[in-house]
Amino acid sequence: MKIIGLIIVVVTGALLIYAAADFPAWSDPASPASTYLSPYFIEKTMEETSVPNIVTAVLADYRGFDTMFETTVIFSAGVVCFFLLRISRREEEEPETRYYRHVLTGVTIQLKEGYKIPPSADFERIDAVWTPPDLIIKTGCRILIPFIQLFALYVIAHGHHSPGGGFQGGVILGASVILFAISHDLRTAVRRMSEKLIGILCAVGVSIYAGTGALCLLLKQNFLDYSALAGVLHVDPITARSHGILMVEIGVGIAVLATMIWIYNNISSAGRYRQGL
Amino acid sequence: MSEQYPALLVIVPLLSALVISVAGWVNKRLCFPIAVAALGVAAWSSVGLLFRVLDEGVIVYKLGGWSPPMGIAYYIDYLNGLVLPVVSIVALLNLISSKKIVEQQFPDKAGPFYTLYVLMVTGLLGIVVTGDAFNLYVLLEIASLTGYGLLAMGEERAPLATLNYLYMGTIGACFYLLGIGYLYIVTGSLNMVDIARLLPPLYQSKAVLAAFIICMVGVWLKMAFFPLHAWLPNAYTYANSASSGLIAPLMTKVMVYVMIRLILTVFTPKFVFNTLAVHDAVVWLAVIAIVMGAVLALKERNLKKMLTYIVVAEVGYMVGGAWLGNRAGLTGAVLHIVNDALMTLCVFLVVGNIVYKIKGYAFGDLKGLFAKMPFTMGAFVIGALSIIGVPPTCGFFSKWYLILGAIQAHQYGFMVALLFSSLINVVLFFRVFEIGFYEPFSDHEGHEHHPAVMAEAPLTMLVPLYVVAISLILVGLYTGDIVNHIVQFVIPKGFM
Amino acid sequence: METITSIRPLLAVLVSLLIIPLVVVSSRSPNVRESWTFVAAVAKFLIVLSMLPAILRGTEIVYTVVQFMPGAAIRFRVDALGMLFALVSSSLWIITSAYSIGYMRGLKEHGQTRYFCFFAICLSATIGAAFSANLLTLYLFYEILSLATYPLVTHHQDLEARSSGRKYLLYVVGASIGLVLPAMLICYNLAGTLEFSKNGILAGTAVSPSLLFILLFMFVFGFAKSAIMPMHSWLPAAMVAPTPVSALLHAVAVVKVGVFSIVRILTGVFGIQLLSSSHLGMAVCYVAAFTILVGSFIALSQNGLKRLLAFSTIAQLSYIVLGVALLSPKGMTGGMLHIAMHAFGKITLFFCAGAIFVATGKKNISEMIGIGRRMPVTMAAFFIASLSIIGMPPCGGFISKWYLALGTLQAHQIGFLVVLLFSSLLNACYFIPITYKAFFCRPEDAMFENKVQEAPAFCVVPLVITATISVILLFYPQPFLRLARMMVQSITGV
Amino acid sequence: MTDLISTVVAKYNYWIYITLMMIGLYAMIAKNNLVKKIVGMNIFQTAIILFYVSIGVKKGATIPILEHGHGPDVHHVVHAVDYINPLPHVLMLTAIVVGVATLGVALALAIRIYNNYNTLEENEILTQVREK
Amino acid sequence: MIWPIDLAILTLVVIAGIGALMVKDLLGAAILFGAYSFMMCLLWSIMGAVDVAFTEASVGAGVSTVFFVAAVFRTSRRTKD
Repeated sequence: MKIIGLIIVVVTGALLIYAAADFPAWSDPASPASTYLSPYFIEKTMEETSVPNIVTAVLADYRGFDTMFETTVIFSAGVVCFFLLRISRREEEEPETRYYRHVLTGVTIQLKEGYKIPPSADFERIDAVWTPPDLIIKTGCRILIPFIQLFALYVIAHGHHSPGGGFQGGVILGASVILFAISHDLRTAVRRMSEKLIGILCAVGVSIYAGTGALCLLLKQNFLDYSALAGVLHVDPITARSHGILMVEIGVGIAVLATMIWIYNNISSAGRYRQGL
Repeated sequence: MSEQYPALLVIVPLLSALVISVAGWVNKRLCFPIAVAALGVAAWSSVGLLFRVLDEGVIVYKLGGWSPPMGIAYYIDYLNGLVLPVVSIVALLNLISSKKIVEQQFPDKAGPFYTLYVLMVTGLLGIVVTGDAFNLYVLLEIASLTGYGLLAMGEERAPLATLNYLYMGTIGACFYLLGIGYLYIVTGSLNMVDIARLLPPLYQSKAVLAAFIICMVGVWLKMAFFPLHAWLPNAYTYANSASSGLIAPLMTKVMVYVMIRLILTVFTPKFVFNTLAVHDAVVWLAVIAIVMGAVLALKERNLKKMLTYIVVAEVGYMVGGAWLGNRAGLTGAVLHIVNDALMTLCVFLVVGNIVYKIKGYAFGDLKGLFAKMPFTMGAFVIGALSIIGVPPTCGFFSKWYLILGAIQAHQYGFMVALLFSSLINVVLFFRVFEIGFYEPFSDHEGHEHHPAVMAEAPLTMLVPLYVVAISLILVGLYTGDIVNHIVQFVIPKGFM
Repeated sequence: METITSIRPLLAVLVSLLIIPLVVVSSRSPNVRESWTFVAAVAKFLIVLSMLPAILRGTEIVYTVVQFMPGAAIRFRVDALGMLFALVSSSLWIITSAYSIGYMRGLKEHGQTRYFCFFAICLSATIGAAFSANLLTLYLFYEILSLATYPLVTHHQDLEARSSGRKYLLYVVGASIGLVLPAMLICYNLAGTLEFSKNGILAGTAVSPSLLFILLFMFVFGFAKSAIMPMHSWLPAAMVAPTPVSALLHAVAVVKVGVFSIVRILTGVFGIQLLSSSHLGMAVCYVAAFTILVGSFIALSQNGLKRLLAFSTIAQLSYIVLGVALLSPKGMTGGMLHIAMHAFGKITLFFCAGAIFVATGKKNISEMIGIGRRMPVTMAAFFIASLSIIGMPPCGGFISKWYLALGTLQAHQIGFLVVLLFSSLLNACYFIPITYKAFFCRPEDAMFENKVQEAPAFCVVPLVITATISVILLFYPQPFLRLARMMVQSITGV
Repeated sequence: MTDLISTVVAKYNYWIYITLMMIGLYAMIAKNNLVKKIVGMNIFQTAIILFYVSIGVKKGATIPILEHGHGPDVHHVVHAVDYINPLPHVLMLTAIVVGVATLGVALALAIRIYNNYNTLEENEILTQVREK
Repeated sequence: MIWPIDLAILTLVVIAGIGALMVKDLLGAAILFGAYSFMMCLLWSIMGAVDVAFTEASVGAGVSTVFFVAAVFRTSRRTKD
């Protein structure tokens, strides 16, 4: 296999190097890529969408259709991970001995099969390998997480004017929840943000994007033509585009946030939703 | 409404997939009807689009209202006008058939299954309908990712087979992306029609040459063209039959479509057949693909795996036909996309029915199947005859055009390969028929009745199967109309 | 020539397909099921018959079902030759249906519904082939016939049936896909059409003689149903089928479709001008003559009655090919006429073999000594039919052989006349002893008691009818002779 | 010689991207461990992203965010040469997302495989498969 | 643009990439991969692709690494190559 790999790599590499000889010089302002389409975007973006961050404008408007599917890609990755890994409650064998922890005292109780604990908020279910979260980490993360989330919201909201946008913000939001799950444990995180909620949020996020597009369609414009929203939002078509971009960015943010958590939950627990990282 | 068909075609399945995924959390029983409705709408719009194309010619739909090449646009011409209904109808039929399979195999995961299913169809439809080279990549990834998910749900070996598919598929998609990058670097455009407009002065450029080769290798990887086919048989064999029934007929065919699209629209036949002039070599590759596919299929003692090797051989048919570089060959290739999708669907639905009832698909499991499942096997016979290429089933006519193209291009090797593969197919399928028909042998000589206990698949699986089986014959009979009204406009004027 | 457009050819093809659902539905009550078969058989015969007057008037009936591409369509054209063949096969279907009932019930065969269904498909395909207007349609029905015959050949579903079925498929389907299909496409590429024409579609094209030679033999060997050596060995193997199948299909429909296809190729695709100018006709003649002699010799050494009949069929089929390939008007008339004459004779022989099997369970000639005392009617019919095959009066076979002999003279090919006569002698050598031993053996050698015990009436009546027809055809060879002459006249102008 | 060096330097990015891509490709083909293959796959993908980003680079230009004031009336005249080509960036955002999605699916598959065979080495898995 | 830094980081990227593939411990590989992604992110921000760099920082160096670590945690660190 190694030899085959080497041959393939050498052949492919040779082809690519051979082709690179015909490329325009690196960072040449006169290359076709820099002179054909991009000037249009650079020069017209502000007029047509009133979004200074050209990348955001192109991403969410000119090529908004790509981005919708990009969100769908991440959504489908989430669904695939769930589909493949999640062990349904019916299949999941309940371990013979279960562990509960009395939250107030920290006493751990072991229950044999058949015994039950009266429903009470004082006890929380834990796993056999459970170790108490480190206090420093736990507290540190608790302090950090709100700031991370605030920053994430800023990134989403300010995507029009600075680097960032729904995707980056969503990832950061998701990362903050993942951080919570790492610093505590997966059970706690899932209790805060249930699987069902995550699953629905994923779909809702993408739906916001696609729904905005479909709304334009209902308003007798082409799909994703945000200028159709002008009538609904009572603004001029150019500002409507800007608002439309914000709407879809929020959708992307929600979808990405939920999907990242979803994938993490499934991968880190191999689909059992206990014993996280 | 009809002017929004191009958008509806992709949006309705997409939104429905989202709704299905929510419904999966609320009420699982809703998932299936929503999926059927969504694909029904998609099928309706695709047929509507085809008729519009027949009336008006090429339809351009600007997404976001931005005119290409700034924005993304859908171009629907005769080629994808023809492929779209095939994709959506094949997906719809298999979906109906998969209901029982899902109930039997993973009842708890019906929600995500249908979500992925509909998303995959969205991706495939999007690939076919788009006119933007990069958009195609994104949709390709949707179709692939969902496909990995669907295929990995199966037997014990399914995840490993799928992971290998994932590696190969990713390399393929990345190669395609890289090729598009090369085109972008020399033309600055991503729109297919626009690239074709900008390319002619650059025909001698090494970068364009490399772009073409890389794109082709990428697409060949995804379609399992012979030396690059290794991922396909295992991935399709070990998957659950609901998924393989969707992916086996469509994925390779859609990639063949992409290849033809690249040849016809992006790089233009002038570049491919006149400037580059490597088509003889590719046709010989196709010959090897066909022969090897047939031979490898002969080796298998397992119905589903045998069929997957036939898929590999059929890919050789289409690649070879497209690269013959003449009208008849290309007609055959385009026609074969349609026919092979239907044929493969037919035989994979049969496998689905068999697995549903018998729980196995090795040759040993098929004994006495004609007595046990006469209706399923009846449809199997039709599908098999079509793959063999017996008139009046549709498989004959695409083979007809392919052989005619081979003769006109003086590619007698390709002709012999096609005939050889037909003959091998006769052997392959009649071997299966024999097992189903004769075995188990009666104990004492003479006219012993086989204990025939009918155990036929449920109606929701039989009806789609028969729709396909009958359509194999109908498509065959209407080949003339399809060619005269659609396929002949696919081929650019001046193409010999 | 005047043509009429009419849907009747299509109806003739479809009528037996349409009853299949009815047969399947009524599989529980055999009497209803068989009556459907009869209805279809009679209806088919009547539809074919209804076209006869028009054909005899010299018109042709045309119907296009679908046009695939220019020059290639599913299209029917009823001409004299097609009519002749259709008339033979549709009339014999009625008789065979009756015989099948007697045979299948007599032996309590399994899967009778399946049997009747595929029988009906076979007949559709046969009529379709007879009426096809172009090579594509012919090929289509040829393939359908091959595949629909497979379940009939392998009806017993045992190991022997399986190996015979394999052989059958290998030869028939393999040759048609491997040889006919490419040959047809090359023709299409050369001529741009596949419609049979009076002068042959390849006539006007500039084709090199070597390619022409290759094409011709791709067709001749590709239509392996005609059992021209070396593509013959499926035919004896296929005799494992139930006897009615052997009778109708392997003496009449299947093999005749093969021969009919070759006749069409010779007359409609190549055309006699081209064949005679390039001397390719002679090449076919030599192959056919070889098959005639070798087939007859092998038949001599056979013990199994059905195998003997199979080799006899192989030889007789080549008479037809030989006659047409001689390219002389009389020879062609004889060849075409032999389609009909041989059909009635051979089917009788097969019916007799089947009747013997039903009544006594014997398959081999060596076990049939003295059987005439037990089954006098059957063996009398057998005698008459064998005379027809040998080509002696008072049977129809005489006429066709007479024309064939005249044809060799007309073509100045005395060598083939010798072949014909010698082969007839061989025919006599293997047929006459059977009858002789059946009736005139010494009482102590007889293997059967001297008590008349015939097969069921459903078996015996059909064979009496066909034997009678064989005799009648000598005195009244119409409409077959007329049809054959019309066909020859339209091709050669003589 | 200087020509060669200048060619090498002028397209240094392209050479590096090819190197990385080949490293990734080699890992995907030749490595035995499934997770290593996935790492290789990611390197492969990022190499392509690097390539695209390199296309976008423009000498003497700044990041593609327009300088602007607030309010509709503040419109500078924008010159295309001043800003880096944004289009490859947009495309690559999508590609990164696709990359992470593929990564997630691949890892999920690897976990499934591990659950079945208790190893991630491909040859060990294949031995187990063959033994069955 | 400061091209020596560019060249230096490009070289580092290659080293990190090779390292991730060579190291005999999957957890180490995951971490090195994170480093690789981060180098990449730096490189892109130098090239002016701020949005891409931002995304790579959050996705490649952030979440992807977490996924890797999680997956390695659920499977095994052992590797032979």
